[in-house]
Amino acid sequence: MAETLFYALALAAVGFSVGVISARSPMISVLSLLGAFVCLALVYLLAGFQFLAAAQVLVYAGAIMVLFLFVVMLLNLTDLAKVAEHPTRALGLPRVALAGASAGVLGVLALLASANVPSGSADPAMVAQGFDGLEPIAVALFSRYLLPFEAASLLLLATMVGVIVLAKRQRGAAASGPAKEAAAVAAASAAAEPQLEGAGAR
Amino acid sequence: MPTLPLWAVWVIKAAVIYGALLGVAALMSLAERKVSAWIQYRIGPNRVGPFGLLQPLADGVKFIFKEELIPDGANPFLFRIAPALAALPAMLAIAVIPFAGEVELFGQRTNLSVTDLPISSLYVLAVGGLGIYGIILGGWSSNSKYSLLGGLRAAAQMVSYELSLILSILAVVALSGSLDLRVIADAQQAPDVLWNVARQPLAFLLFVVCMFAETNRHPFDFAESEPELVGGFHTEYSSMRFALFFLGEYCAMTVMSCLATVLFLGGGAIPFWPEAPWWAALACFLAKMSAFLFLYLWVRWTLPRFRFDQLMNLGWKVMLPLALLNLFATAALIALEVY
Amino acid sequence: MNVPHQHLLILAGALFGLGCLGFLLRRNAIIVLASVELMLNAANLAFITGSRIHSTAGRPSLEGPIFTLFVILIAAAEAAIGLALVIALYRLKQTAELDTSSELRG
Amino acid sequence: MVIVKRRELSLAEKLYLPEIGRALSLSLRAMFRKRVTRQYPEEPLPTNEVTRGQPRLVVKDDGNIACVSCGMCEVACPAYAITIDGGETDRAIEREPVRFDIDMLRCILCGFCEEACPKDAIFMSNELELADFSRQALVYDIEKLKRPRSALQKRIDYVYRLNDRWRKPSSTR
Amino acid sequence: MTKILLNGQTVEADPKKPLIAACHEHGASVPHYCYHPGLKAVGSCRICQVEVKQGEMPPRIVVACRTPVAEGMIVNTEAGKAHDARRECLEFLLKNHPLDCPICDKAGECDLQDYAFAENQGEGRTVEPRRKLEKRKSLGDVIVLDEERCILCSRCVRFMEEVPKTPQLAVVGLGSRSTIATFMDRPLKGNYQGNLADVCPVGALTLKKFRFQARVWNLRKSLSTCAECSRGCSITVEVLRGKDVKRFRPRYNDKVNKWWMCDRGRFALERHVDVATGTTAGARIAGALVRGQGAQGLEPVESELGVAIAADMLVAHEARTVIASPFLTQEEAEVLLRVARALGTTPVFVSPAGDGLADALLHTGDPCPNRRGLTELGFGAASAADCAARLAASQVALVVGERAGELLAAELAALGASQRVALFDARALDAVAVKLQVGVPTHVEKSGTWINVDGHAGRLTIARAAPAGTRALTHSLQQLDTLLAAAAAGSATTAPAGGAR
Repeated sequence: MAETLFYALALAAVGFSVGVISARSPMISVLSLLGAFVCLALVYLLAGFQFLAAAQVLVYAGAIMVLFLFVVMLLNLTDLAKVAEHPTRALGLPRVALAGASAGVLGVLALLASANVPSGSADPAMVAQGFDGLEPIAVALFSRYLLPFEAASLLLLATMVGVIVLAKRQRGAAASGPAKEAAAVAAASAAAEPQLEGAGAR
Repeated sequence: MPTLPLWAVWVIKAAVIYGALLGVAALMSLAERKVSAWIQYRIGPNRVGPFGLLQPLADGVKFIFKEELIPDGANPFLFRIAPALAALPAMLAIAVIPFAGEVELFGQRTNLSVTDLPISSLYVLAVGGLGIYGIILGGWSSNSKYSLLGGLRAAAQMVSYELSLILSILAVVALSGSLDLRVIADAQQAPDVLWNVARQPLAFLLFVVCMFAETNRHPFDFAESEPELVGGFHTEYSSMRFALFFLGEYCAMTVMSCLATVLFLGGGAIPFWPEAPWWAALACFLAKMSAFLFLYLWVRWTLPRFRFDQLMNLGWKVMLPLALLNLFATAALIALEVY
Repeated sequence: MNVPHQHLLILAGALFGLGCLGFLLRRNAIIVLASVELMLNAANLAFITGSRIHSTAGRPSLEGPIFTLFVILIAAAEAAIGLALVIALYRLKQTAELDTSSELRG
Repeated sequence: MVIVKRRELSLAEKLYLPEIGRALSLSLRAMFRKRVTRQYPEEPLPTNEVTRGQPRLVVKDDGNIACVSCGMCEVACPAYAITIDGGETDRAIEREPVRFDIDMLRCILCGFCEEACPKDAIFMSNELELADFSRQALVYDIEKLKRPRSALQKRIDYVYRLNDRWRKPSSTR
Repeated sequence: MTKILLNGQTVEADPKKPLIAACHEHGASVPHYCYHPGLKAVGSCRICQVEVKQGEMPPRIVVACRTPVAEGMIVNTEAGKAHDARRECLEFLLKNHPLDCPICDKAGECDLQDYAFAENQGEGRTVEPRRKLEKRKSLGDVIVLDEERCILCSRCVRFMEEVPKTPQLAVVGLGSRSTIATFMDRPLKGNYQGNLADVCPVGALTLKKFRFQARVWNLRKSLSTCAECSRGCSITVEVLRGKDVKRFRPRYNDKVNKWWMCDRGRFALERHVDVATGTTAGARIAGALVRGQGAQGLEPVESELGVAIAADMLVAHEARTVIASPFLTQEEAEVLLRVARALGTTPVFVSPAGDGLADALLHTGDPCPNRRGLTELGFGAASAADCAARLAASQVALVVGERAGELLAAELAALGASQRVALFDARALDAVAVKLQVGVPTHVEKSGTWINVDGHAGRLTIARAAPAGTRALTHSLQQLDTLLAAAAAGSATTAPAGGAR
């Protein structure tokens, strides 16, 4: 049952990912990405990572993708005539070749890596219990991983400052209200993430 | 009572809860009109059935028979699916609301909720947050500038207030030490423990404000905002799809009211009656929930709509700092073992 | 769920590869950002798989979930900065095409 | 130019919350006030002699309408709602309308016809309801316009009173 | 001419006319009831009193209609005493005059009403009851008398004596019982009774046919010319609500009819009552009607197409004839003349027999209002028999003008199905030979000119709109002319035109 569901979700995730990179309209692309994320969140859930699944939905679907949609709608990039992107013609050989080579290298790497992975599956008891108990994660986060945690906070602070600077720079010129809001929203939503994890872990 | 297998009990539970949810949503459409009428010295719908109780039915029949229009240039798939996306998350979110404790039903001991999750509060927030996609997509796919603006506003508003909402809940979560709603509710049942509304008044206030913002209700209903945006995201909708948006809105209101009851009013706890039987607790829970639903309507006909920049200012400059402050203060008090 | 680790990794690899392709082939800034997010998620899946591999009964391996959290955090930061840049780019060029921004001064 | 100085808000007002509480209590109290709704079809609107409803033709006690189709109302009507065709009778008053149509869709209930009528034949009734399924049905003919004098008596008395009040004293000549 | 001082202005007055005429001519309004410029003045109503100062005498109040103009007269029509005298007169006239203006048909064009209104004479001071007399006294087929309204101006009596010279009316009775009556209450006779209603200054004499038909202020008046005989009296056509022709009334024309017209012309209204369009015989034609193949009926088409079919018909056949109606205006006749010339024929107009009602005053008995104009243009007059012969001899005939079909109904019906007639008439006609009918406006629906028997021009103006789709006859004939010219040019250069119609 769960296995079948996993394969179905994996297939859906791949399908959505293909949608992400092949959609002509950014709107469809972003929506496909949302679909992929939801599929992945369900995969996490199946794999025994409840907290991560919730965090995935909460952060990605709840905040980041809304932000993406907001920007797409704000810029109204759906005007295909303006985009004028003809994948077959405009990509050019070098680009396709590079992409193919990269994918090939990745494929080889993946094969090499998976050769080292022990075969078999996770302990079903562990899956049922869950891998991401809140308390162990919280303890680890505030003891062993305190430095990365603080570094991440710093990163978010820098992000916030950076986004505000980006948004504020053209204020005197043609900065439109919604655009400014969007940037502010982006900055602040990024800033608020660690609080969620920090407190949720208690 | 005959003994039924566990799965049958679960099916019955789910059916009853979802039926009740839809019933409450339908009644809310009537209550909305009734309360608005009362506040305006009017009577409200009273023609269909006794006291107009069958009005939702009549409305539903009318909606079904209305012509369905899809605007020219709209994205038909997204346009069709958006109302369902708006209604579905709220219905999913109600699954983890603990209406009452363990009860004996058809020979099985079971919790009175569709299901229990150790991270149910996060689940409610995560799934409930998805409801915004219906509004955004409905707004975007209508190919109308009013709808688009409605969708944009909904997106910005949701991102802004989701943070304060989560942070205000986190304070409660920190108090109870669990993300499980049932644990949070049970923690307030003890006779010597105050409800969270007393222990966390600021968090309660913030939660209530965010609750209005999250469900796009007055005074934060910028996504609809009839005077400016005609009908906002649902300007172009008609027939049952239009009704579905409202079903989603009422379901979301119901879920939020349940959440508020669980988080701050101790679920089904009845003061000075700790040994209340489960049906009394359930009734108490429903009463508390109804109070919150009434608050929605009451506020709608009391406060005028904000301006959008005021909304953003309130969200970022007042709500968020207050929520952070409250969280830190709570953490500090817990650390000092005051709680 | 009783799925071999390899299959999870293959899914992660596939998603990463697709994200990589999108990153390299698309020119629309928003789609490029979306591809990056896809790659980050693929990495998350790999972390999770690692956690599954290295957990023993009763003692879960926590590195996976914790790094996943960090990656989500970085993704949020990346999205915020990226979208702010897209908006800045759009203001400047009235387009979200990355090929148009080939100058060093804005 | 007038510069209106805004009042400085007090701290309580700046906090909003007490004011919101006040507003909520206000609307809560409103819920328990007396209802002003009128259940319209069952509970018709109150009318009195001042009510200016649709114009109606007075039927005299002998069963004939008082109208002599002089056309003054037709001329006075600002909405061109009235159409009259005259005809001859054998009675002492030898002229009567063979057709007297008021297009109620055009009628604006202004009462000019009532003022113009030299024969006190048309008065504004207290009837206000106007609903039908076709436009033609709302063009009222003589039969639909006829009302016995008793039905219009209050209005007639009122109009007479009004006229007396505004009439110039004839002794000025 | 005599110089007088009228209201402070020196004006020239005709010494042969009474003073009131000079006053009216120079814009001083003097009310008058018994005085009529076309009748002898008797000075019975006394309402036209004005103040006159002659020589060294103090100013006197005189009746203007009985005072001859004299050199050096100083006339003041608005002097206080004159005004008071008129007011008193008015009050006495109104003493017994019923206040039934809402019922009275004269309301709106009543001299008494106008003056009473101008003088604000709204209420009477008498308390005695008004006299009761007969309200509805028939004076023949045309006129009905309301004795109560009569102010005994005796205009009607004098009219009957002086204009048709058939005195039938008299003032009978004494004092307040005086009324107008005929001898032994015999009905009035003659062709000029309708004028009595016009000359009556109040609503005492009214037309039976117009009684209560319309309020006069609702009638739109257009200048026109009477169509009933070759006298061509100047008239006004009065139309109610843009549709119903309610009245023909004489209009002053010094050269033709003075103030009068005969009853035959006055009551020739029947033709203008039914304006329903259709394809049945007698209905008005909107656009054009084409006779279908075989036994099928008449099929309506656009006016332009009808004229084009007529052109085809006329081009396709050799033996052509053109017959005009005597109601054609000069403008139409000129275009028709061009058409006839293009067709190589000489046009004639139908000249029906007279009605035998000719009299010395106005009616000529000749029912052709434009006989003189058509004759001068070169149209020959053809009797019905002549027309029948012409029609029989032709393969294709063009019959043009209002009432042409009616005047030639028998002749057209007698033609066989092989013959082709294009009829331009206002009303439809069902005859097998008439393959095509094009609608035209009637004389109340068009503008133009008729030349009357004495050579005076009578103007027609549009009193009401023709049925939708009907074009002016001049337009249709112009189009026909153009098409014929084009066909002639075509046949000159290429093959002969072969229209099947």
